[in-house]
Amino acid sequence: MCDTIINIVNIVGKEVVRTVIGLVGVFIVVLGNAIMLTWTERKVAGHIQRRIGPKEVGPFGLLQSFADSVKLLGKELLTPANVEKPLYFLAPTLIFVPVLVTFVVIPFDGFLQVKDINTGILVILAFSSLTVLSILIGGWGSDNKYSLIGAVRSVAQNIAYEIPLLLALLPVILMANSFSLRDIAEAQRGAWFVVYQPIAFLIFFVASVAETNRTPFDLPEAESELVAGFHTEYSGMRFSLFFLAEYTNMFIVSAIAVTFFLGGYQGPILPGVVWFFIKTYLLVFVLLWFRWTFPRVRFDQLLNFSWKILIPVSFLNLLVTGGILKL
Amino acid sequence: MGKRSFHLETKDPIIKFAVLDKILDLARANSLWPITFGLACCAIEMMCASMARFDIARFGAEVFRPSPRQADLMIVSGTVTKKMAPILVTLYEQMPSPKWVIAMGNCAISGGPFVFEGQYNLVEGVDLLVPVDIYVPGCPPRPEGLLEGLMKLEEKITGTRRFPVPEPKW
Amino acid sequence: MIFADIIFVIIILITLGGALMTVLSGSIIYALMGLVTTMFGVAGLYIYLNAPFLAMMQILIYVGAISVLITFAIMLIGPLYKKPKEWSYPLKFILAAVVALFSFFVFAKVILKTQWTVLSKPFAISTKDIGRLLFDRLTFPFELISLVIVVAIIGAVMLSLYSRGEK
Amino acid sequence: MTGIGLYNSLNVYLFIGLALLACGILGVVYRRTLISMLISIELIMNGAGLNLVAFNRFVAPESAYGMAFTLFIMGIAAAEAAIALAIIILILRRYRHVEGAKLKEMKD
Amino acid sequence: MRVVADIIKGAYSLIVGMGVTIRAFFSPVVTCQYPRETVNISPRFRSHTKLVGDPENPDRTKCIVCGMCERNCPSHSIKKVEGEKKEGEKKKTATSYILDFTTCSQCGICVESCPVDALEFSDDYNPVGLKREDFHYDLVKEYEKRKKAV
Amino acid sequence: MTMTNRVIEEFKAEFKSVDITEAPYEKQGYHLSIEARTGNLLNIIDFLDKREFYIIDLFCVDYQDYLELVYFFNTHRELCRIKVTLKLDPVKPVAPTISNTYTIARWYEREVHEFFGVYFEGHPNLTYLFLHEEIGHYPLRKQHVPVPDGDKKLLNSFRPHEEENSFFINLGPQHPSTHGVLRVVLKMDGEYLISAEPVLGYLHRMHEKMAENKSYMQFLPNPARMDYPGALLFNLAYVEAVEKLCGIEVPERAKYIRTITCELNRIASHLLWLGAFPADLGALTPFMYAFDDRENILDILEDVTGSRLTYCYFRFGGLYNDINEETFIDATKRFIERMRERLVMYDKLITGNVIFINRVKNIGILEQGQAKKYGFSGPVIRSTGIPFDMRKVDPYAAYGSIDFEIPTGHIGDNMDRYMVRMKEIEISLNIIEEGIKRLPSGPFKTEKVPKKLKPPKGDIYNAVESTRGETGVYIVSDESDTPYRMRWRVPSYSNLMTFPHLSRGVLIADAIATLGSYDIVVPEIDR
Repeated sequence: MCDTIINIVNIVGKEVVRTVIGLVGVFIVVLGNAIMLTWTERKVAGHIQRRIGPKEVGPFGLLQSFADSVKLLGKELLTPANVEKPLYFLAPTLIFVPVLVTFVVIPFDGFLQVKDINTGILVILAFSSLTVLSILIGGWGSDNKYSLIGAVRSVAQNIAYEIPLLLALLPVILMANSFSLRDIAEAQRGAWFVVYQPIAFLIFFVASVAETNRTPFDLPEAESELVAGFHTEYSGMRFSLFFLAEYTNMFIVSAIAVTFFLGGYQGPILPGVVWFFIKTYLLVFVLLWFRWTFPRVRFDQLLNFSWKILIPVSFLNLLVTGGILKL
Repeated sequence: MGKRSFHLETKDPIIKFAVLDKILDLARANSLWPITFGLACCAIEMMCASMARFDIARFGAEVFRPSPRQADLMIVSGTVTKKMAPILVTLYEQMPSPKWVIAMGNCAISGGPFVFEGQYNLVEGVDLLVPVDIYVPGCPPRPEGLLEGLMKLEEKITGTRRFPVPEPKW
Repeated sequence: MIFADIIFVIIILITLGGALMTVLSGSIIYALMGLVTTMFGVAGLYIYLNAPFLAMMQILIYVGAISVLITFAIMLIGPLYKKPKEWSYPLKFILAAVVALFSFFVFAKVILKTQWTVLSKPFAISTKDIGRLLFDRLTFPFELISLVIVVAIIGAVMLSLYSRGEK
Repeated sequence: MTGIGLYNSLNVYLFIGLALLACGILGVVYRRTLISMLISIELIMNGAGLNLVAFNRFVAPESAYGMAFTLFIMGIAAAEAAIALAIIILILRRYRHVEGAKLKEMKD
Repeated sequence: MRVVADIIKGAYSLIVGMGVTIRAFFSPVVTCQYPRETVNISPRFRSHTKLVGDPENPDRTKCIVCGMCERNCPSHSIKKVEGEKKEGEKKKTATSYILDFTTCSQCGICVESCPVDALEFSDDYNPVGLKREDFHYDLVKEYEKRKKAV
Repeated sequence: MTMTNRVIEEFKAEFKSVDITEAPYEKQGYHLSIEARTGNLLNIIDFLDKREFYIIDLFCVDYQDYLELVYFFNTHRELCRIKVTLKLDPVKPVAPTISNTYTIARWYEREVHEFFGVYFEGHPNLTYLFLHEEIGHYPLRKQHVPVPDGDKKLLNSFRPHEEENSFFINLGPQHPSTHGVLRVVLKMDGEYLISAEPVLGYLHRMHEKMAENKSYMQFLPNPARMDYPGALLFNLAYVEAVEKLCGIEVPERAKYIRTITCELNRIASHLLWLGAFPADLGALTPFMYAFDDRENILDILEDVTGSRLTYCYFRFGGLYNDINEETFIDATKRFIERMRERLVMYDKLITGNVIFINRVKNIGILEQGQAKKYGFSGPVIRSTGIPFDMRKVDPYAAYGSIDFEIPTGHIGDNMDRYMVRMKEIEISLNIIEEGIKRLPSGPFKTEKVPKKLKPPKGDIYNAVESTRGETGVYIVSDESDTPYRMRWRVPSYSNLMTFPHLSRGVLIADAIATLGSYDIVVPEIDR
């Protein structure tokens, strides 16, 4: 008996144990971040609109998100009659896979990383496409026209904005000469890449706002047009998974932007992980700030903006970077 | 006055987890997400309650969900006509339980000033359609009335009132 | 390494199960889901073949681009074809199954007959090597492929423009 | 305790690729709508790519030709999907259906 | 060149908008935290009506049971205005005055039409209840309750 | 030569057999009345159409012996209201449709059809607009007339058949962007709208029926419930109509206070719209800012009227109570100052925003030529460049003695509608400032108003410029203390009905922006 356990540990190996512990940590970070962010969002929205925001539930309303999540957990699991059940059930689960996977490769600090994969950024980009797929099948499976339109919008938007997103990351990959996120963060010991690549940073940031479906690019869930967009028919737990994924995605794109352009965990005096979170949350705050300031763009304007401005500019940027580096 | 077709019943569950139930009740009472469902004049006062001056967000109830599937609370703010009644009932049924209803304004409570002999298009009180938990009278009620209704609902869910009672005025 | 074996078998099952789902399911959207499952399975196999870069590209291109594109097309086709009749008459199925099984057995025979010269050298090809190869020896095919893609994009755009104009 | 090392045998990969090919053929022949035919073709492509990488890994471990060509296959597959879908939508607009067997006109 | 100028102009307008919101973010809130503090409500605020006490005889209200308000009410909210003539008094004394607040529209016609100014608007700005019968007020009884409280 | 005389001359020349009579404008609110017959109605309509008359309203009055269709016309250039009447047989009422000339009549005629049972020959789609299935009689007829079977063509039970390339979406009745309980059936092709068809009546509160059951006094709270954001203006329309009908004089002070409070109310209403419009476009913060400013107005008005929203303040011959001079004037002045600063802020936050401009500019263009076909009014017509404002055209209350300009747009798109309303807020501030300066002292109410109003026999049409446009009330009196028939001409109705025209072939996002730019209030449309 004892033998087998030791055997198993041996077989499993240190690496796996480390990964499992890391995954648990990631899970905690994801949940904590989402709870924190929902509270921040409501509080920031409140103060931008000159009101208080959540206040009465817990000190400063800090327990508000807990109350919400407990309530959502305790809600009746309601499945509408006409939905395509397998798709309808699969979508909220599927949207959570990329979220978890992505956290594995993000370097929170020089040593604080679940696993450094040498194709790190590819992992993130590859799995982030699952988000689109899950929105698609969620919208499709809901058997609701608003959901369907939301889903179709989401796909068109994601296809359009994935390209400038990638093209904006490529110059940095060229400069750092690596796909690994830690290498990229390490390469910015001297100066942040945002200094060399301000245009790429702007393009990436705009594209990532679109990728996370935030205002001014929140067309898939445009409230005034499509009720609640692709998750119109979702309730309780399943809805909260979408909710959670949205807020985690916000964190992820900010974390990537920080790692790629703002020096990652680099920073004086304070430990790296603190710097990392400070920078990330500052970017998240800008995302929130955007949301509570701007109106929503129209669908064709959104696509035009990507195809006519972002993609050519990012191509140009890539060309110039490549030329300067190699000549 | 028509006859009520709904009676509020409270069934005790067979197994009870006292602490868990209490936590759940507390969470539910403090995170009442209303559905964006404005009918008439009172809808403006409902909006006022969620705006900067009165800020319903302090109680965590500012998350107005446009989809009934994600809402817990239906604030019936305005006159319910016979043409609207089936839609209101559908929306109520689409909300996942536990769910609550606040009848805001006199129209929602009893038809209000629009009741007269020979009327042909009015539902005289939304409690003839769906079970109502809290009644907030007024034409329209002040936003404070709605906030007070929200607190009364919290009291109804958890059994205790957390907030001070403002001085009554007559 | 029994664990590696178990996971490997699971991946094989995922791959084949996805493939079967693709061809046998009754509606397109499930077929597509099957395809996505298969792609993930194949990506897993690539990892077992020491090609993580390929695995990621597999997911990025097949899942992120192609399957999304196909889903998009299905949605454009719209509610009309939400549940098209996929099962045609059984004779055709039998015919198709015979063709498929026949090709399977022929190739199986070929595989089993051939003596592959398996070299048991450690496989250590990194992303860099692929890149070198692509831009060194295979430059021409690479450019050709890019040309094909550009032509395809232009063609697709032209086709859709044509169909819009017709309306 | 060591495993049987199933993943170290070339034939396993070849058979998986073969199974994908068979499934693909089955789909192409018997599926009715053009889109599902396209999906089946993607299956075949996947099988081919798997074969190439497996040969690369076991037969020629020092080069990267197999992998490079798999990348080419992916590129081709993407181009093919784009074109095919455009055609399918065109067909839909014109004939109001996407069933391959009914497309008689094209043969003329 | 025009495109570039447009982009720059557009970006500038967005930044100006963000400036507005961030200034609001750091400026004080305007919220009145209702159960803990209350808004100053105008003395003219119209809630439901109340009966005014007779300054000569605090035991009775000014109401003389003439029925004007009952007749003039647009939505027939005032029901059962009854009274009796006590000995030694010239006017009738109200014994019951039932107001169905749930149909009231707070128009003030009853207050206006009262010949002896016995009606006034109360300041009860936040009534809530668990059933609709909670708002069938008997204004005479309410008057007595108020008198006791004072 | 005035417009009226010219029309009389031309009319007499063209129609020898039809009488055209001049009406005392001060007493009846219209200049000319024409009694048409089924045979020559269309010719008369043509005559009016050629002279650029727009249709104000179309409705029916049931005189028991006969049904009378009433058409009201006016021009945008000069005030010349013409009442055209058409008597119909009450048993089988049939009239020719005028919807080929005046598009808006399509909906007015449907309304008359379902409330009175009048059939319109040649009407393209004579289905129910307001009522629901259970109602088995014509509600506004004086006697109980059951609806014949097979005549209840309801949109309620309308199951649109799906075509291959299009599908239907029900926008509303519960939808975040329909501002209440409006339902619009959208036929869509992808994201593009093919057509839109409004379905009304989800908030039909029977005001017109109610008026026939209540005395003039008792109807006072109702107008405020029709248009709750601009309650005082509707209140004013009603009160002035009854005052004109009974010949009650209003003291100067009351007139000024009416003007000031109405303008405050107008700003409050525009602020509500100013919040809701960007919210339709996805920006939620301006909503909060606008409501913050609106609260300030509500505080002032609450101190005057006693309510926050549904004011019932004006009385026949004056007001409910006088203003509290010190606090009111002080607070108003402070508000004006604050509002002027805030307008600069709104310019920065909304007007200049590039996303906002791209969303509203050149979207939903209404041409001037459509103004007479649809009879839309208020900021919607001013945005097309026609300076038509009831306050200027036909001054009431104290507007005659206060000078103000009328803002107009250029092309009539959403941006113009937005700019016109923003400008109107500014002008309202000026009017309030001017009104406070001139506020005379004196009584706030005439003493001579009888307790029970029994106006003389006759009819009256009185219009005011409410926040959304021309709001008219038409009262027929039969010497009793209740109106015989009361008809409300509401601006949102005709404004909304341009939506089917504007939404053809546009993106759903644009359609929603257009819907938001109208500033519709559903209870007002449904009545």
